[in-house]
Amino acid sequence: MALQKSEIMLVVAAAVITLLSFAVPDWLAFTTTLAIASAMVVLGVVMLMRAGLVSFGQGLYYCIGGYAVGMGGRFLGITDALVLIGMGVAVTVALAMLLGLLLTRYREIFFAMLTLAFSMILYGILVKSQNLGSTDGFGVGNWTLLWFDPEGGKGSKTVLWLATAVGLAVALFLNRYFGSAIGLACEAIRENEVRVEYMGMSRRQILYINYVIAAAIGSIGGSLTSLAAGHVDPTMAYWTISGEFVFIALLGGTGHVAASFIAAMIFIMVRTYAVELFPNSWQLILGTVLLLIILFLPKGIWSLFTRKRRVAS
Amino acid sequence: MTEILKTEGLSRYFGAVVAAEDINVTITEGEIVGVIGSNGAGKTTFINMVTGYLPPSAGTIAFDGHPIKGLGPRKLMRKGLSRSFQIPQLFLELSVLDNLSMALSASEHRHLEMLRPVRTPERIAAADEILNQMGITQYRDEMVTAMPQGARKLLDIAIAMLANPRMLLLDEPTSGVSTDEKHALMDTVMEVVKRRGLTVLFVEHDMEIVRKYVTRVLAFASGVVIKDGPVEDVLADEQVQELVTGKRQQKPTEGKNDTQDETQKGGA
Amino acid sequence: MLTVWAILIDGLIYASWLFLVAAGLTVIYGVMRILNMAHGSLYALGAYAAASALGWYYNGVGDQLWIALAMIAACAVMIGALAGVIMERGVLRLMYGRDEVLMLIVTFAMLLILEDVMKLIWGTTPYFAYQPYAAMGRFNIGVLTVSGYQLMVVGVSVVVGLALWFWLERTKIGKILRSIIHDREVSEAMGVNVRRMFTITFMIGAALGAIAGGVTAPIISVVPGVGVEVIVVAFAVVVTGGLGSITGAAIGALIVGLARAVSIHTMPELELFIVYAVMASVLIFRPHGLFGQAVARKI
Amino acid sequence: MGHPLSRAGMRRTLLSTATSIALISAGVMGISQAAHAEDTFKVGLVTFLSGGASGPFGVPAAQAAETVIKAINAGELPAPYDSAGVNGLQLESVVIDEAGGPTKQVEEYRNLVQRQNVNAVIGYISSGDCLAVGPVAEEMQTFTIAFDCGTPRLFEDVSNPTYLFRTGLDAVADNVGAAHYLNDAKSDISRLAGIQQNYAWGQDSWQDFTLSMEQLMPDVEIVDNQTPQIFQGNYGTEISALQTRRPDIIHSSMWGGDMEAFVAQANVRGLLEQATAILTTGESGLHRFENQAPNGTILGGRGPFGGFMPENDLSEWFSKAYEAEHGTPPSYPASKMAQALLGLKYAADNSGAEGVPSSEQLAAALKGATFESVSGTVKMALAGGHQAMQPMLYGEYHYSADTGPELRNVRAYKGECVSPPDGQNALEWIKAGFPGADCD
Repeated sequence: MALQKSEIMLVVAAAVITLLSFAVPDWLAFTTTLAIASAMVVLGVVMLMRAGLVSFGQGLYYCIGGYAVGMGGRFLGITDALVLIGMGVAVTVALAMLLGLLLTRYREIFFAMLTLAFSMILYGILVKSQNLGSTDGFGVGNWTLLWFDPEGGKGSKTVLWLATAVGLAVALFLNRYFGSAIGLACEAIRENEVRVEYMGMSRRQILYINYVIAAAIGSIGGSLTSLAAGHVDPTMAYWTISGEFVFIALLGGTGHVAASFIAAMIFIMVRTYAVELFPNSWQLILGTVLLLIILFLPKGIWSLFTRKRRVAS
Repeated sequence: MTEILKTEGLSRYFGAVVAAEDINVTITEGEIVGVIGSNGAGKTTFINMVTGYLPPSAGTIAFDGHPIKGLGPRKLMRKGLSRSFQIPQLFLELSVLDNLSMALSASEHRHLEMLRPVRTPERIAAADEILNQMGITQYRDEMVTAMPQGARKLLDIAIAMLANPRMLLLDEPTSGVSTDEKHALMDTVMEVVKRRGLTVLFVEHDMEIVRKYVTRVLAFASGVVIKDGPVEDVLADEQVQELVTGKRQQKPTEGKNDTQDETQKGGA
Repeated sequence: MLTVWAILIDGLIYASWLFLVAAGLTVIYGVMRILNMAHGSLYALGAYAAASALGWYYNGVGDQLWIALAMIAACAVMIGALAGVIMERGVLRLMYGRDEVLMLIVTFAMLLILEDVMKLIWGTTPYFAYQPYAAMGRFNIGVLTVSGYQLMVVGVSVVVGLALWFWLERTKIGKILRSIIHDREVSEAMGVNVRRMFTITFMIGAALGAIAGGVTAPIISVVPGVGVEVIVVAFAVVVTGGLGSITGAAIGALIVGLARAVSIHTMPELELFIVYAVMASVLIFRPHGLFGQAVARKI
Repeated sequence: MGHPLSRAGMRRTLLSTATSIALISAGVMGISQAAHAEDTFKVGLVTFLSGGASGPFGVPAAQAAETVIKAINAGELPAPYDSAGVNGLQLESVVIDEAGGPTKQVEEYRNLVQRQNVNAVIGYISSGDCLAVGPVAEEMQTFTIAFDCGTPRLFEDVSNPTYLFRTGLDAVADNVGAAHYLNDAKSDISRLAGIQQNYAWGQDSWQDFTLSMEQLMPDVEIVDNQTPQIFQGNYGTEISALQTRRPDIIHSSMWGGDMEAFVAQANVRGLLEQATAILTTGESGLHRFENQAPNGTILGGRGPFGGFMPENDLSEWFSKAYEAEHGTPPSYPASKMAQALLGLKYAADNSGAEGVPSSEQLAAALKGATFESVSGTVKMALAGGHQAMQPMLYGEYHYSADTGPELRNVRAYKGECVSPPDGQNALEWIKAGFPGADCD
């Protein structure tokens, strides 16, 4: 399979981030890492959105991914980042396979509310878990990457490289996925479920697979966040965090995988500067930006790129 | 000549309303059957029951000798029973090519593939072929929203055919199409049907078209099959005559009828 | 036995409050198909307005209970309706026809904006207008005491419920609204001014949210963020009951209220997720909530 | 002392919001021109400016910072802080909202240090934020003072700190102190209940408190503990549940608006006639409890802060200056912020540095130090010299029209009485019966 054009662009972008990581200040490396990590959760939200479903509970898997890293290090003594991420994915997939059985029956607001309910139930359980630090959460221990011990176990550069590599893999996969039969089938379900069944496809099967993959990717995002931030807490499962992911997904739009990464970076930067410049009214700014985007760019910022291309051609 | 579809005592009630009652129909492989009747006579209800969209209240359905009652649309498609819709059921925001590629991937049982692009060269070729046969090649890369109603009808039928069915049920293939285009459309469709050797059952209001294409007619009234037989016999029947002429008089109020009501939101 | 009585009384009191909060949400959804996340902010607006008015009144102007109660109602209705008009005319109107879920995000954005606007107006110091609550005293029911004010909230909730029922079932506007609920396109085709109806509905829904806040203001301390805490619970209630149904909101509120009271009296640890557990279990068996109706796709 | 809703109060709120915005924008403007100016010392202040913790804690702390920083720069503080600036440098501040959760705070912390180039960070009310930021402070080698958060796990997680300090007490001291106070002042109680916000602070507080009670008053029966959600506001059901259990003492670690709402509701419902409440953070409502809390309600202030401040030059100056600027006497979070800033000034003045002191110099100066503050003399005697050891005080709320709100029957417990000896796990120390505690 030859690389498509957008795949080459993704690889180039990843290479550029890796190269720039040697030049940029530490805070920017950290911010970029967080952006990549949340972009992955957002991609999960985007996957569901393409199928016409909005999840207000993707924080559930984000949180599981984060806690898997924290608990794997703390209670099982596992230090390898990839193994920790893998553990999170395993737990997530198991849970998503169970919840997916139920959730694929729901649409629209009911899907949104049920996903929200499940993530809030996890939140409640974690808040009640005093040995996991309750709402305070706990620190993530030092970790290693493939037997080598990056910068004394913390290193923000290493985690950026890791996030870039994992992010690239996920982006390449999803780029293919969105153009594949099942990726298109998801869009078809959003458009017309009756026809999907009358084509001989099972919408529940398609939605189920899509949901489980979206969950797994969300979990990876959570794992990377906790590796970078060095701390996990139940807020990760709180509904406002899930709302943030939906926010970013809308900001980017569902047009292209790259849109989620760009949108996550923009979101984090806008928030950072709004918090800094207007500490008393940053929510106002965020809300206004969101409204303007919905009003003028209903398909997200990615439509800026496609619009330009259309004009050019 | 083998029986392909057989219904016995097929009925459907919506509360106290009788939508279809005691329908006994046997269709043989290779037949082209027309279904006539005024709006609300139970034609669409019949098709919806046969293709698994509406569970029947009573009766049995057999396809190819096997009972199929209780199976959903998806399983029936897989068995070779396909249909089109009065209001085309299409993916409006996808391109025509994507609509067709999707249908092809499903008919190949490959709709769960994740890494291969859905538009393989083989599928593009197959899609081009059917577009060509249907005469709607010019819309290939457009979104469905850009197509006129007649072309959408053809695309809807094309998708139904891509499932490689043995039997095809067409629900009012010419409704919503201008009188001039009706014949051209049906010519195109029946050409493809013949080439593929399909058994066809179609609902039609235009008696000229019925006469032109079918060998046998089922006449519905008030949820019951009042006449079933060769086209000339049925159309000559007094009761049917009344129905046909009566229906002609009714035409201006068509939009308010309950069958219409039941179907008008399909494309939304 | 004492606990059972306490559970029933507490459950009823909490349910009335929940119904007050949820009623506006469900009215707006029923007519406009908008799940208004900013409903919590309207609640907070009502609470702030009532609290500042009461603060002004009790700070030397007077101390008549009935005037205070009238002020709560007036302030809440005014600020709610005003905010409702601004939100509907200023923002929502530009977005009609968009996806239901997108409208959810639009109202989420309004929530963010309103949170900060309220902070700029009222600051962050807690506002506390306990006087009416204190003035209405308490009743002893056996060993239990119930505050008079909370009994009044039960009454207000019943009155609001009946008024809504009357409005929707017995008035001309109500009939028009029901026709919109039934089929928007047909009503539009028949000459109903749907946009005007939307404005009216949103104003009333918003005023209901503000009334809930105003009535609650004397019980709680009004601080930034009160609205955000309320919204998810209100959502859970209306989804449990069936979106868009007033009866559903009432029954949903009762179920959630009682379930919560049972949990607090017997297993306080479960209180945090009891609401979600109730909602999830109802949805598992009734995918559209208790009084919600599935809309079958027509082909 | 008017009602907070009076028009003057409103104007003041608007005014202070405006000034803090002005202050902040001034700070921001400063970035470009003075990013590396050698005559300023830049401190990042992190405190809640939005959400439920902003009113009772975040904003009073930010206002206290405003007052104290102004005075430091003008050299208007009483001795020994009467020199202008810190180590002769003008103090410049960047204020950041603490809302948004630990991950975001880690991000903001990095931004402060690396992008804004602050020389030190003071902040953090939420324990979760402290726990997340603590290790990062060590990693980034930046002098950081946690001014309010109370988790005893802070210096367990950061077990060998160099740059991280806490100039207040942890929550263990609150609850050990509360148990001592009950033992001394309310020896006749027999039934104890609690109500805590449902999160780490509430859970830990209740655990520390009940364990201490088991040691000090083993005969008291624990009849109930309610755990309403944080910011719930309406506690009707919880109050009935408590009433049906008939306690005579109700312990609560609830804070801010939640605490005040609970007190007012419980008072109206008669619960506070039945039982006396002991509120570990009650001091923040001292000036707001009029007609809401019955006389005799026991309040704590998380140490010698707010209304528990001892009389000395610094506390007198601070109370006056704060009230003059912000219209109400300082509550404990304000005092704690003032104390953190004084700690910073002490460290800078004694760093022996030429120009801007480095984080290492500041840390070396503050480690194990003894400095004067609004709460009296602070000894950095815990966590290897990184955490303050201070006395814990409780007293009864009394209001009369003549005197206004005041604290009576105040009892102070020495730091050595309420905090475990350095290096010892708090829970084990309590369970073992407070070995080594000096409570005379």
